[in-house]
Amino acid sequence: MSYLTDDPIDPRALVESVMRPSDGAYVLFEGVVRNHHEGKAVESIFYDAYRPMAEKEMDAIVRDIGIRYPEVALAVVHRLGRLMVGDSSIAIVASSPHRAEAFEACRMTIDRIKETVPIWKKERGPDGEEWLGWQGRC
Amino acid sequence: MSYLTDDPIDPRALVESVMRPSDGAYVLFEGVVRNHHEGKAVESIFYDAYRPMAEKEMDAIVRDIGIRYPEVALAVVHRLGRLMVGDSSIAIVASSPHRAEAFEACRMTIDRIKETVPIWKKERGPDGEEWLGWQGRC
Amino acid sequence: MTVRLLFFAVLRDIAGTDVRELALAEGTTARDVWQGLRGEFAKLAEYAQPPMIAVNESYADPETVLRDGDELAFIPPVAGG
Amino acid sequence: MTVRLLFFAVLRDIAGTDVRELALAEGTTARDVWQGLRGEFAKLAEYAQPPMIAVNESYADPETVLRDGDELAFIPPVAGG
Repeated sequence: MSYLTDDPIDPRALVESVMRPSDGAYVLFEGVVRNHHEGKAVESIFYDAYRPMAEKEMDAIVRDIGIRYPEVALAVVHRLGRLMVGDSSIAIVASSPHRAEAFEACRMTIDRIKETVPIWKKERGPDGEEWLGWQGRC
Repeated sequence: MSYLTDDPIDPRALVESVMRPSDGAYVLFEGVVRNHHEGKAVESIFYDAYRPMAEKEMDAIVRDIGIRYPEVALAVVHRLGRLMVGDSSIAIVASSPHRAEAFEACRMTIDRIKETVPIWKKERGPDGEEWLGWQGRC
Repeated sequence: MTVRLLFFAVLRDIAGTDVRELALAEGTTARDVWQGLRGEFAKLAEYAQPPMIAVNESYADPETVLRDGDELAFIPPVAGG
Repeated sequence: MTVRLLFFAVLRDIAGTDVRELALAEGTTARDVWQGLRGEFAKLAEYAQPPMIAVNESYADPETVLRDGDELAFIPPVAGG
């Protein structure tokens, strides 16, 4: 299960959406807007997405990881729009009868999301705004 | 920061206790009482501890991991007493500017806690109660 | 034929719009469209290689030949999470 | 000398108590105390090797010589988390 939202993320609800009585552990990852990036102060981040494609890519990742870790239940939500320092941009929960799979599936999910899902961020700091990742490469 | 409790765990409060504006991620692990163990049904688990020593051991683990991952903020709470299926027995949160350290520190913490902290569990199922880990070895 | 070109993130800022309808000759590839944008927008001139490309919401090769009704998007380096 | 022996988990069930004050001769080791328990409790007879040992809330070697006022505990296999 994965989706995009324009609202604050409720990680508790996400956890409850996956937990089964057979699960002995869950791992919850949240990405949070931090007050710095590559040595520069950050005040807020605007998240943009190619929404239908981003949802397809996230679904494909969740499906792939489900095949690799059949015992794991996985859920992902990514928030879009303007987020302030301390706001969560993404939450991923992986529950499993055993903890090793939950850790691995959770980490693999965030790594893959960062590689392929068409979501972008524009950082705002004291010196203005900038899209990340564009300068000097395509 | 680590402690024992006889009350239900509040993972949100634990997360909030560690998060700093410089953190870009946190990883939360919870261990949960599941309804099965080695093929047998489980209804509840009673957690017992050598409390002062368990607290010392948990503190030592948190300190060690803090030395290994100086950018990580770490908190652990372990619940004792009778827990039902779905109740959390332990919560560990690791926050960090970057996610890799948060994942590693969180996982290392639960692995080490399971190795050395003097906490025991007695499982109750349809066939009665049993302390785990004793049969056939010391 | 007509192709719908979507702009996101830095490319939307550069193009000043989020969508454009393109009237293209048969045989036009995604790379050809990129070359056109490079000629149109000075800020793209230095990027001889296009960024990642999506056709109809899936990643596609730059040499993909576009078809009538396709939705094309150039995907700047992603930064989700 | 006097040593305080704590029982936890399965050992508390076997001993029927959670604490016992031991009057010991000088030079007694943690292992010696374990041997005494094996003789006293049939369920421990088969365990020639003691479980993990804690003296004053820290893990210790079975050959540790106990001192007056020490707190001794045998630590069954731990199962926290």
